[in-house]
Amino acid sequence: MDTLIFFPVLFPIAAAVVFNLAPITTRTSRNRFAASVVIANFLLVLILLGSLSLPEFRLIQINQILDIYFKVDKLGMLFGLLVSFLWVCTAFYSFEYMKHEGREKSFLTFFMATLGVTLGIAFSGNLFTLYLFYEFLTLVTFPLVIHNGSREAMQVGRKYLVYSFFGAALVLAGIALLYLIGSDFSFAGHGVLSAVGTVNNDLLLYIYILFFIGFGVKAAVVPLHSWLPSAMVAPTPVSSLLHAVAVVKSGVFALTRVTYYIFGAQVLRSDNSIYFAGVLVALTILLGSVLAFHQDNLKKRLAYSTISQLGYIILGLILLNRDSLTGGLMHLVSHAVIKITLFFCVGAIMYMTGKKTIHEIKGIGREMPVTMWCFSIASVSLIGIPPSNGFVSKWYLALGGLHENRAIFVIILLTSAIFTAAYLIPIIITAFFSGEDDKQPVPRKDPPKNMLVPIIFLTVLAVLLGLFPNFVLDFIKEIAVEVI
Amino acid sequence: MAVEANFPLLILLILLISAFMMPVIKNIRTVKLFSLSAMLLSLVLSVFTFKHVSRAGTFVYKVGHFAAPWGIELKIGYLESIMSIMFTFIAALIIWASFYSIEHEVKEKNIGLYYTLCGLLIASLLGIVYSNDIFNCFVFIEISSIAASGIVVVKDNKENIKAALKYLILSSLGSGLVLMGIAFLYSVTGNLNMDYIHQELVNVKDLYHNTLIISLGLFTVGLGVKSAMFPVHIWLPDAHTYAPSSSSAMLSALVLKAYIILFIKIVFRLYGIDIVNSMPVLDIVLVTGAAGMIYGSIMAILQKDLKRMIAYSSVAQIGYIFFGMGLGNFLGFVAAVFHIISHALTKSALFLIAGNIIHQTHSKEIGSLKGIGIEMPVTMGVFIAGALSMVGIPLFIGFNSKWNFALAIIDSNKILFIAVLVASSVLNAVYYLPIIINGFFGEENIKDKVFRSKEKPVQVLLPELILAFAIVYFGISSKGIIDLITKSIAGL
Amino acid sequence: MKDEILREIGKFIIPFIQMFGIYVIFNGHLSPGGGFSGGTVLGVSLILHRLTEEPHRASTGISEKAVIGFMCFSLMLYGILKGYSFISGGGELGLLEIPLGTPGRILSGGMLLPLNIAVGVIVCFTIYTFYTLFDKGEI
Amino acid sequence: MERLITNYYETASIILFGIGFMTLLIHNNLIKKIIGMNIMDTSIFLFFIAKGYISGKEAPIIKGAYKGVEGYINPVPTALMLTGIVVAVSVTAFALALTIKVYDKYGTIELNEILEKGGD
Amino acid sequence: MKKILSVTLTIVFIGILLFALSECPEFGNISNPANNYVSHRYIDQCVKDTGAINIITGIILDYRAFDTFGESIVLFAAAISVIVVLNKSREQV
Repeated sequence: MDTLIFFPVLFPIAAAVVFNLAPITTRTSRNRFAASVVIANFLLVLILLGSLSLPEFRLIQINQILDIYFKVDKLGMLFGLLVSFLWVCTAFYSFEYMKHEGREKSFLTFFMATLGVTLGIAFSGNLFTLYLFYEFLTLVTFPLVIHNGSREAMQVGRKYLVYSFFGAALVLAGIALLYLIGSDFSFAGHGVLSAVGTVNNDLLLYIYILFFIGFGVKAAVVPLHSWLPSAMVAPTPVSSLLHAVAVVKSGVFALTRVTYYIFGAQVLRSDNSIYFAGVLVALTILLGSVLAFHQDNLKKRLAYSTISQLGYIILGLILLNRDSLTGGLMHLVSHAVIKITLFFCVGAIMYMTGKKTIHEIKGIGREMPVTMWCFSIASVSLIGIPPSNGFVSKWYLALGGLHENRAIFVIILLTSAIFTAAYLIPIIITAFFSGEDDKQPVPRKDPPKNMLVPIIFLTVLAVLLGLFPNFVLDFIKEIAVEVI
Repeated sequence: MAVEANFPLLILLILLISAFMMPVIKNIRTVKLFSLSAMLLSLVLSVFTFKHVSRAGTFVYKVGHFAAPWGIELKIGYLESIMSIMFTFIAALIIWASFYSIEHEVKEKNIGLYYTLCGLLIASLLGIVYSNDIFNCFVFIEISSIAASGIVVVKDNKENIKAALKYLILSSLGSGLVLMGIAFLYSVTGNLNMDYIHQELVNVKDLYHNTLIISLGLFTVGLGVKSAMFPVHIWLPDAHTYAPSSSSAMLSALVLKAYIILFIKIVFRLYGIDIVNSMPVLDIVLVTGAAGMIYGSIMAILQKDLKRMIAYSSVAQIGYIFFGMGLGNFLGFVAAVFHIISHALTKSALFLIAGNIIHQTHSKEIGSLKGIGIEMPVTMGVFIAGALSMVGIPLFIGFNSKWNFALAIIDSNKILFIAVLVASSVLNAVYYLPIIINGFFGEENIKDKVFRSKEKPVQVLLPELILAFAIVYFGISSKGIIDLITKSIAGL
Repeated sequence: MKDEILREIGKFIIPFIQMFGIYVIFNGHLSPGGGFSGGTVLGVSLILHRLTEEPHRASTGISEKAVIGFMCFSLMLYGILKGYSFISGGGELGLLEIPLGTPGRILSGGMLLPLNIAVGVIVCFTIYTFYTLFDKGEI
Repeated sequence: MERLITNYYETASIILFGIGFMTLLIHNNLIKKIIGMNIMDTSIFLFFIAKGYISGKEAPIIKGAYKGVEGYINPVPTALMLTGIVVAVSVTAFALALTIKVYDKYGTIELNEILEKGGD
Repeated sequence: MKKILSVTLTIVFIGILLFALSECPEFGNISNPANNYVSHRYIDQCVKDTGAINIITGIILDYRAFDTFGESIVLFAAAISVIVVLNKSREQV
């Protein structure tokens, strides 16, 4: 039973290898293959959830330090479920979308491999395994980033690699330093170090900063965020997946692991590393929104908004109380759903009309009403107007901030919410109410159902999450109770 | 005395006598098989020696009828036996790989002499590793420096001549310094056998303190020149760039390492780590090593020529090794020895691959390697293994050695040097990964490139594949070898 | 060298030089000298021979094959003899030893004499090789 | 310091070493560099042999009656240096051969000219 | 510039060596550490051990024969390398 935990990680990678070697020629058969793989993987994860006996599995123990060890707890399950579910939607979306990007075979190969690696991050049971898959994530997502192989893409890819390896190297240094203190760093509820007892706080401070920056690279924390917007050269499914779900959320997830499962709340309270982190996070939130405000390219604007939203999540993490953590994780889920919807809509626009920038899409709402409606709903819930799911998470974040009586964070949240409105609403307005008056009936250009269905589905899901958040919320609250 | 005790000397004799026979053999094919079989035989004997050592512990073998301090003796412990296995293994692989590549680089009539020089070189390196007599080590050092220059110059382009001359003059300067150090040591101890010198030193170390410091400094600089320690590495890039690729692999993977092993033996066996730690020498080694790590990587980034880039990366890696030794603590030396092994595996694979690529594409330029991954996938697969190991990705051997270095740094409370480690590994990523990227990705890179069009047949690539396998294997299961190295350093 | 006198004198003294070299080699273990010095003397005699004989005969005596062959063979002999005594001494295998003989006699000192001879041959041909290669670039 | 006077032999050889070292450094001419290399080696040999000298004792060849342990100088450095000399000779020979080849290829043995003509 | 640099380097180097030398045992003194049991045994036992009355030959050919072996290998290596470098008859192939 315990070995079952390894399958969701191994299966997609193996499938990817088989897929790349197997002589599958026709597009439909390729798509069928990929679809079956991701769905099967989703089911595997569901089975794991069903048998939530917290299975563990030690794959290989090289020595006391380098052992690869998998373990499913509630947090990992949440992340794994989210990832594998959104992967399915993206799969169907990309089948249609990738038609005009070409080279679908390599795309699908690395698409599946990335799923496996991300699940590896989700299920990794100790720090080293986490680090291992964190490195691998860089390697497998790199071909997706530079998929269209243009010169610009190559430069962006190099940037992405250097940033990621820099982060990974910092993480490695952090791990090495950790072994000054302890020897076994399997994730444990209230933090391993809190069990170890008191060690000198400066060292802990340095180590935490190392981890924060190291994982923060993937979580696009200012000042190491700039790879994310430029990585928008990737095809839309990739950018939506990587930059709304897999990569950035992996960074956040790893940060959660380190913060609560390695250090633990009270250890971090004892040293003041949180303040350093807090400054960076505040910068991230504000800067992200402000920069997003200036972008004309739709995807870039969404990317910067991602940066600021990630800031919310990390803020929730580092406030170190249950409400804030609940808010952060809730926002992790809702932002994933919302942002992927937004990206899909933008992608649909690009796919149908080839328009990339805001001033081009005047009146497109009349051409692609369904898409734009979904876009509007998603943006509304990202802004956080009740009763959207964005509202729920931000509410909890605000609660957490007040609970810490750091009102400054609440203010930051509000300002950034205003900014969010300021950079999302104009898109909707341009889409619906501007442009030439429509006497003549415009041709309906809503994308084919392969793309449309995931969009609508996700939008509905976002709304549902807003109306009945409790199902997810209780689960997350359990996690929060578990760790603090 | 067990029969296995004779094997180290037997290995030397086998290699040397086979080397003496080669020049009179006419048929080149025979020469090749002959040298390979000699190397394999010595590999087997080394394995037996290792077994014997692990069973009976460190043993001393007197060469001739007279025991030390009058005669010369070999002292074989874990370190020596592991190193001899590594040397013979990698040398056998390199020679095997050179079967297919040497004709393109060396004139036919010189090939026999080339393998002679290879045999002499490996034998002398093993002699340096085995011998417990410092002057005997000096003699072997001289053999190895002549033979090494010989295998550089065997391909006579004007650059080769220049590089070999530079190498020869610098290394004879280095061995001169070593001889000077030996003279000082002899004048204060009256012995040449390392153990006996150590016994004497313990008595006189206060009387002749400065002399000891300066003689250790002479050893450090002399051996540093030969093993391309950072400020005196200037001969290395030329020699490694222009030599035939198999020679470059041998130089970078083995020759540099033997001198470092000798340095370790000098530090531990001849002076004793306590005496050494009471001197400022290791701190200087630490600083130069760190500087070398950074400098080598930066220079490697600036290079256009593939082999030159790999050569500068060797400077950086040698910097790692000296850095580890300079930490001065036990773990540091363990990490250094482990890195000796990992770098030997990785760098020999890289140089052989570079040779294949250069021969197939007729171009040394890194810029012209676009789409190479499509054209020669297997070759580039090995290259990827080597590069990722150099960058220090987990599951490759390079990661383990970086990890050990990190532990050693922590153990010696010189935490700030972790920054150097991080920086240099990021720099490694900067100059290795673009080759792979351009090799495999990028639209204008891989268009009209035919899949496997330039691939060599797989039996040609077999040695490289074995090396790649070793890189991954030791990357996954390095526990046993780390324990062995720990034992070996403890046993010195 | 086109000089007849030199040639004749060379013919005359070269045997003596060689005899002296051989003497030095053979008494290496009794008096100053030994393989290296004696070998050098022999090599010098060969060089002198080449110098004086050069213009008259197309190839002066020793071919490259012969030189390399001599060197390799005597080194092999040296290595095998030495290796035998190393192994028999170090391994304590109880192989038979060469009797040392009475000190001061030519046939004494165990293996010293054959070793000196082998070293002498090596040195002689090495010196000759160096000279010829530096001079003409071929043996 | 007075030890430097009493050890005049070693002192002289070390100064000789310096001379050779400087010759190696400052000269562009390869032959001169090699000469400097040789001077260095020779100085080291002198230095080493001086270690074995004992004032008033004779060379370690037992002619006639054996004079006992105190009767002869220390033979070890001499023996070692015999080896060292041969080594130096071989290195010199190889270096000279390379120099000849350099002259063939570059037409000069001045290092700076070689470097500016240099292949790479 | 280069000259000045090398001169200073050399002087520093000589200085260091002389500094070390100023500590070394006295020249030609019979009680130096160099003249210890090792050399005494050589002088004492050479004839009995090796049968050579020339102690130095005894040392290089019997006590430390391994060095001499290496030495002849150095010669051989040098000869081979010189042949590789210079032999014109190997040029045309």
